[in-house]
Amino acid sequence: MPFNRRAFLGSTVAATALAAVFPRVSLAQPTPEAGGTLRVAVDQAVSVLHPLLTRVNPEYLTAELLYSGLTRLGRDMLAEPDLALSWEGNEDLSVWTFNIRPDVTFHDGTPCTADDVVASFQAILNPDLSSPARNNVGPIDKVEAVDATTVRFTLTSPYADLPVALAYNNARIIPASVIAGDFDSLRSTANGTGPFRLVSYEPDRMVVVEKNPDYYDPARPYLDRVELHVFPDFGAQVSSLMAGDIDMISTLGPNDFLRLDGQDGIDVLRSESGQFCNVNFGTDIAPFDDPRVRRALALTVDRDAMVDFMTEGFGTKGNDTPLNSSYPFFKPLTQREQNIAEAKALLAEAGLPDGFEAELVASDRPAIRTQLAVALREMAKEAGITINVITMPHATYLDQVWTKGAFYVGFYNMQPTPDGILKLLFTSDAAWNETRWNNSDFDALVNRARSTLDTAERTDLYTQAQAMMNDEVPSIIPAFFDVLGAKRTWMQGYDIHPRASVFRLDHAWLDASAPTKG
Amino acid sequence: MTDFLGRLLRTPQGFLGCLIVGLIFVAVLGGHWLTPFGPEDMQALARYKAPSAEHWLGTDQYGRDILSRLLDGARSTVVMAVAATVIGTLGGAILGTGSAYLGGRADEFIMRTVDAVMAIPSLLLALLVVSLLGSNSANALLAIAIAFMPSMARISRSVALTVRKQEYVSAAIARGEGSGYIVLREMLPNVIAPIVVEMTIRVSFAVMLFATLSFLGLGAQPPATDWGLMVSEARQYLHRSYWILLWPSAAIALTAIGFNLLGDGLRDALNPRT
Amino acid sequence: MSASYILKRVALTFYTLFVVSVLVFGITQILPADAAVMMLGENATPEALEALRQQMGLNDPVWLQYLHWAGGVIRWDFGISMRTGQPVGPALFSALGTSLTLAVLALALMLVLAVPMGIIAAVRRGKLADLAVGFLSYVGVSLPEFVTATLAVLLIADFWGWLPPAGYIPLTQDFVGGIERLILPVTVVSVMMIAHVSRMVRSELVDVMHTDYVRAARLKGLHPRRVLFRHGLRNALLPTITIVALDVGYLLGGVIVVEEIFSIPGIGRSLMSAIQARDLPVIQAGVMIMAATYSIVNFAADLMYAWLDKRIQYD
Amino acid sequence: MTTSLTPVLQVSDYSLAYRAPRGKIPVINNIDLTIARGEILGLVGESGSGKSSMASAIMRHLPGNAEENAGSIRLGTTDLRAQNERAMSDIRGRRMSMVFQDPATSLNPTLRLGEQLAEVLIRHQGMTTAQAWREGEARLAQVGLKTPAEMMRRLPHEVSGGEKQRVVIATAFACNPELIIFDEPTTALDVITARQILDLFAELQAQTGVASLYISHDLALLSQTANRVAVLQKGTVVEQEETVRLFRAPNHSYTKALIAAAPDPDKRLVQPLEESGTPLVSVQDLSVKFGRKSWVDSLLRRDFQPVVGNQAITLDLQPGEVLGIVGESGSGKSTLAKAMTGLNRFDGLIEFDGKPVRGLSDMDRGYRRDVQIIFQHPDASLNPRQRISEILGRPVRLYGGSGNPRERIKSMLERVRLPAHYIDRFPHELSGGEKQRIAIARAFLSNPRLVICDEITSALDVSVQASVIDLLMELHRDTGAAYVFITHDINLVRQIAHRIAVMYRGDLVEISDAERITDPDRADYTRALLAAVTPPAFTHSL
Repeated sequence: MPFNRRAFLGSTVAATALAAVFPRVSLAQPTPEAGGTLRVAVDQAVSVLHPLLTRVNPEYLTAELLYSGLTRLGRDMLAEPDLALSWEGNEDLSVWTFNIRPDVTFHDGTPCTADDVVASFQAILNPDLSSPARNNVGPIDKVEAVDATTVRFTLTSPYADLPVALAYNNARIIPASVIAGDFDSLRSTANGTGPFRLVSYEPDRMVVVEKNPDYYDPARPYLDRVELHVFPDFGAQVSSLMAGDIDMISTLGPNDFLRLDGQDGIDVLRSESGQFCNVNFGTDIAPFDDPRVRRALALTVDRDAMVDFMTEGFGTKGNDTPLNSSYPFFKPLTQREQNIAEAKALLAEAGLPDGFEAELVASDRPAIRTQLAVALREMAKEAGITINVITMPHATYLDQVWTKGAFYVGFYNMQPTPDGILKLLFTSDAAWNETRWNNSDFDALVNRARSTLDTAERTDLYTQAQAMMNDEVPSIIPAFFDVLGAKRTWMQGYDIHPRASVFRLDHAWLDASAPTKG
Repeated sequence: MTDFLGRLLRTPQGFLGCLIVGLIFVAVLGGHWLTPFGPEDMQALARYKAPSAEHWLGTDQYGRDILSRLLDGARSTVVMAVAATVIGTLGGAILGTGSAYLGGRADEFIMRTVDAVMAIPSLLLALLVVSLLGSNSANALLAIAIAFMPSMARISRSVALTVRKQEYVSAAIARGEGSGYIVLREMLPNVIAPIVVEMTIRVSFAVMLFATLSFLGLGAQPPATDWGLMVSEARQYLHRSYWILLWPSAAIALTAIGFNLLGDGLRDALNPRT
Repeated sequence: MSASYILKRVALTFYTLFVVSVLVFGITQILPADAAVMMLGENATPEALEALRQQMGLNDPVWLQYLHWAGGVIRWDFGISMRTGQPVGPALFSALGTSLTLAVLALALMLVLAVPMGIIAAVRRGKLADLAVGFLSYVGVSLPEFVTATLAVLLIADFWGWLPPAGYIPLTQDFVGGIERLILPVTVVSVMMIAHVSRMVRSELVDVMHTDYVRAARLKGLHPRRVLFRHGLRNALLPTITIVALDVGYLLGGVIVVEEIFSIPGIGRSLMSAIQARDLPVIQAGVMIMAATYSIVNFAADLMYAWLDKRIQYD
Repeated sequence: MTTSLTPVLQVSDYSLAYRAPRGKIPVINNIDLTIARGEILGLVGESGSGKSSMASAIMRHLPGNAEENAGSIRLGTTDLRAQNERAMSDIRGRRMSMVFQDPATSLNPTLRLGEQLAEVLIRHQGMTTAQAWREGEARLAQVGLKTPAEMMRRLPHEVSGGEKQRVVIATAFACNPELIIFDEPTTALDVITARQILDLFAELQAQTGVASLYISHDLALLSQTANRVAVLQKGTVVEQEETVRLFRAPNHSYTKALIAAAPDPDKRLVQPLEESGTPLVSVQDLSVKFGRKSWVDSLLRRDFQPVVGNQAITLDLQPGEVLGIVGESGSGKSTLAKAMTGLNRFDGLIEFDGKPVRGLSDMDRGYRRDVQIIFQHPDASLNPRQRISEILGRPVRLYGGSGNPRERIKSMLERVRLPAHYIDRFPHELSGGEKQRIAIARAFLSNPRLVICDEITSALDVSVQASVIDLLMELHRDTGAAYVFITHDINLVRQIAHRIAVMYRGDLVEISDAERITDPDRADYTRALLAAVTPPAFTHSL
């Protein structure tokens, strides 16, 4: 019944379009006032300016300020229009058509057309550039411009989540001329269609952007200027917020959250999220090639304690699957709890009655990785498992352990879709196949789900997949973190996004009490 | 020897120094048995406890007993620092005395090179070495030892040179003694004393350097009870319960003061100045 | 001052830089990180990596790589940062400027406080003032910067709110704001030097006040003030010049920590993030610059010493 | 009232002691001293006799742990002990001043000589800087400095020791004080310079008629300079007399001993040498040069001139001969000794017992055993961290020889007149003289044929020196070893040497028989040297 599907798509578009105009449906919403400079504290250097190569939140934020994508991700995890006004998929969701806003211009004044979109995606898909987006924007086979304002994506396989996938942080639209010409210039300069224009860029100190007067939405942005201040030290950024030296903290730790909570002039921001820290098994390396061993270890975890130790209570229990209620299509399984007896039994079954010894590698950034390792170490002791924690610099970790190791700690932002996270980490063709679990049944479920539109059916498929993971435990996922942030009360129109890497500062504004106003 | 000890204890620095360092070594040796709790036992229900009858110094973010961790950490921290200093000193002393004994162009070359290495701040040198070898206590120890060598070489050389000029050394040479005897029996006993003084004082630098490395995430790693690491871990809980940070900081400072005092005491005892 | 003396010192300075360059290059060569991976990141394809290695000459023999790099440094070209893809030189030198502001202010503060403290302690030897200075200096040399810094921020910035806790504003941009934010870091970084130098000044002065010529000056009936300042202090401060110059090495180390805690975008922080990210070109250049700063300061100090004390210039 | 009635300085019944951790150490006991205007009182005593403490007491510059009795010290009519520090600082340098032993250390190394002289005038005569400098030049001219204006601008290290001491003296006389204390003003200087300084002192003394307290350990010297002499022993004045009378008829035994101890050239302590044909040692144009060409020199195209320690020295030494070597410091005496014992590289040839020695490599064990050296400072030449047993054990172990080592060491200790139980002591438990005996014992344990004595008595007190010399001569008689005796004390060397070699600036001026050293046909320098020497006291006091 093609009609139905049309209707469905139509409605999504409508809904999302609305959402774009009123980002948060809430009563008593004061009308935004224009002007002022917003000072944002970010916890890492903005090392990479190139929008297709950004890797960490501060870089994502910068790119988001300067560039637009085709779609953007709402707090409800649904796609909203950005450069694309509307979109539509064919019968089997293998071909998608996007309608681009007319008369959008880049910061240098040149118009942004379908050609730029095509060029941008070709660049993203070009392996030589090795853009992180390449693995995240979906199974795109080819991109072509139908006319100046229409782009058609042909996929290698049906993919229902394409509109959301295209909102990926690296999927930014840049001028075809730059791609053809001096592509590397994007490392130090910027030319996008975003709400702000680049003023100055000092990777380790600050990034300054100013309002883009030619932004496609005449109302926004409200701010004249945004400054990103780099604070490598958490204490410092919190103190600065309290001192009123900055207006907003993009990423906050639980303890700092507690410290700021209730301070007058400050709003703490919190959102449940699919962000998690996990313990990966190299399922191809003994003893972790035995599911019983993996499950045994999972059973030693006191998840309530974990939520406490790792998140100070700002989190939710994990069930050894990467999905939780902040994802769509989610249905909870029965929660796994600590059960030492069963763990020991399983070990005995697996031929390790006296437990075993293993080295757990944790990168030193962020500190939460080590905290998980240390906590697990203590819990595993009870089942006779001796864990030696090895901490190493992140660079060394990436170079030597990541996706290769037998037993190590991972840390992930929430992905826009269940498909996103599963395809990123756990399917055989996962971009970062950390566990080498390679379970074909699991792959099949995920692939079926991504080509299914019906919510109930999809939910069911993902639930089966979850069950499979929960049973085989390629990775222990003990807890999910809420994403935390804080802002001065004088900053408005901003709320923290579950995805943690989406900010939407074009909606933010400062009221009259802000020191930088006027 | 006894009269030397007497002189040492008569100087206020010497007395205080001996006292503090003595206490520290009690902790180092007996710490393991003195700990009221397991230094790594976590208690989900007893986190961030203020000092109390049960936990004299309170508990940390995992509900671990801080006093136990301090006592347990004394060994790693102090022993590490001392070891690093000793290794660094030995290396430097060999380099310096050797250079002084060789003299001439060899001496010039060695010392110029040592000067050159000294142009890299010792903290930075340590950082480089650690990031080269990977961050853990053992490597931190090595890093600090290496970072200490140039300056120790300088000092021991100047000491050795003054001794070398002494007439009893000339006498030995004129007597036709072998260089082995001259270096070991005539020079070394007179070189050691001042170097020991310098070494003692350096232990305090080592303690702090360790702490700083751990603070920068390049020294000992969790769940180690290294004091510097305890401080750096505690920083993020500072506003929740300051004592997690306070005690290890105090321990570090006290140790440093102790060795500083002891060193000065030794110096005064060895050459009583007007 | 004899030409040969200056010549010797200049040559020494260059030799120092040479040794440092070899050392640093050596270390960075062995660092466990593949430069190409660092640049392209976890998503790079093997082909892309190999191409980049070729382009960066990572497959050349080490000595050749060294020559390329050293040649670049001499031509004031420090290479491209792997992390940011920006040229290393300009970024580091602006960072150096920041750090120097910090360091120079710290030195100034140190001199203003340490020398008088040392003098008072020496003159009132054994009296309360002496003990007080002694005590303070012991505590001073026994507190690592990160502890002092944490306590300072906790009390002065957070608790009393007298000063901004962190951040940096170029003095040229907003002088008052800039100074406000520099007070804490500068104090923290100078504490240990104050302690050290005041002790040095004290002991030097005590020694000098026991020399024959000071005794002679007293027995000439000179006014005590003249004996102290003209005869005693002058000679006591000469060795202090060298000591301070040597402490600069220590200062540069302290700057690393303080910049990290107070979020000051100086060379120390650039180095830290470079070390964490294995950004080899930045590490190399950063260490070179620090070593250069140190040796230049000591060069200046030696010339100054030789100029003030005519005896020692022919050694 | 005229000052001539009241003495310039009057010390009466004055005692001084220092508080030490282990009780009080008395330094000066009930001393009475008076000096009238124009008078020179000599204060003689050995080290530790308290003569310097006396000076400090008079200048009221005593350490914190000093304890004085009720005795009085008056300068003219002023009771110095009643003065507070501020008042004293007005008196010091104006009414009484002091000349110190070593001009090298008593002048501030970093201040121009002119300033150090002028500051006194500014302080006490209220002159302006300009006036003071002009006056200063005049004063420097007065103390016989050729180019005063230039001197004023010089720094201490730029002028000679003698010139420095002249500046110090000029400063002392600057304010025409009533009293000047001379604390061994010539001991640190070379013989000839010392003589010049003494002449200068006599001259100024005569001109100004200042009252002087002249402290010295050298009786002979005082016999010439002082009007009266006070002999100080362990803080007590044992005898105080008109100089002439004191020397003609000393009463106190200690005084007698001191006079006896002073070396007298006419009392030969060594019996004539029986000629043997072949020399034991013959040194053939031996030269020593220091320093090496640095790259800077070659870069600046400067030809590099090394410092010359010895210039082509040639001399012979008969078996059993005692050869004295005299000359100022820096004349190359010790350099020669070091070369002969392999402590300096050298060019040229040393023939020892027929065997040629061209360098260190030729100095085999045999040579080492036969040629021994004894150094000036016993406390520096004995390793503070070794017991006597090890110090003396080395040569035994090294050169072998019959008998149980420990016994040999003990017997050697007895030979150098030290109790055998010293064997287990550390050097710091011995007195200076005893230490030097140990050093001598160490040298003789290897039955050497040549012993080089490098200034071995100059660090010792007169009486100790005498006994050490006796010991040395006795050993010479017993062993028949030849000596090279290096000293600056010409009276002494004339007593004990067969021949005397005079050295000057690294050159060997001449060698002459000890008896013939005074002959008129000696080289000019030799004659200058002898003229400078103070002849021993009593030849003077007929």
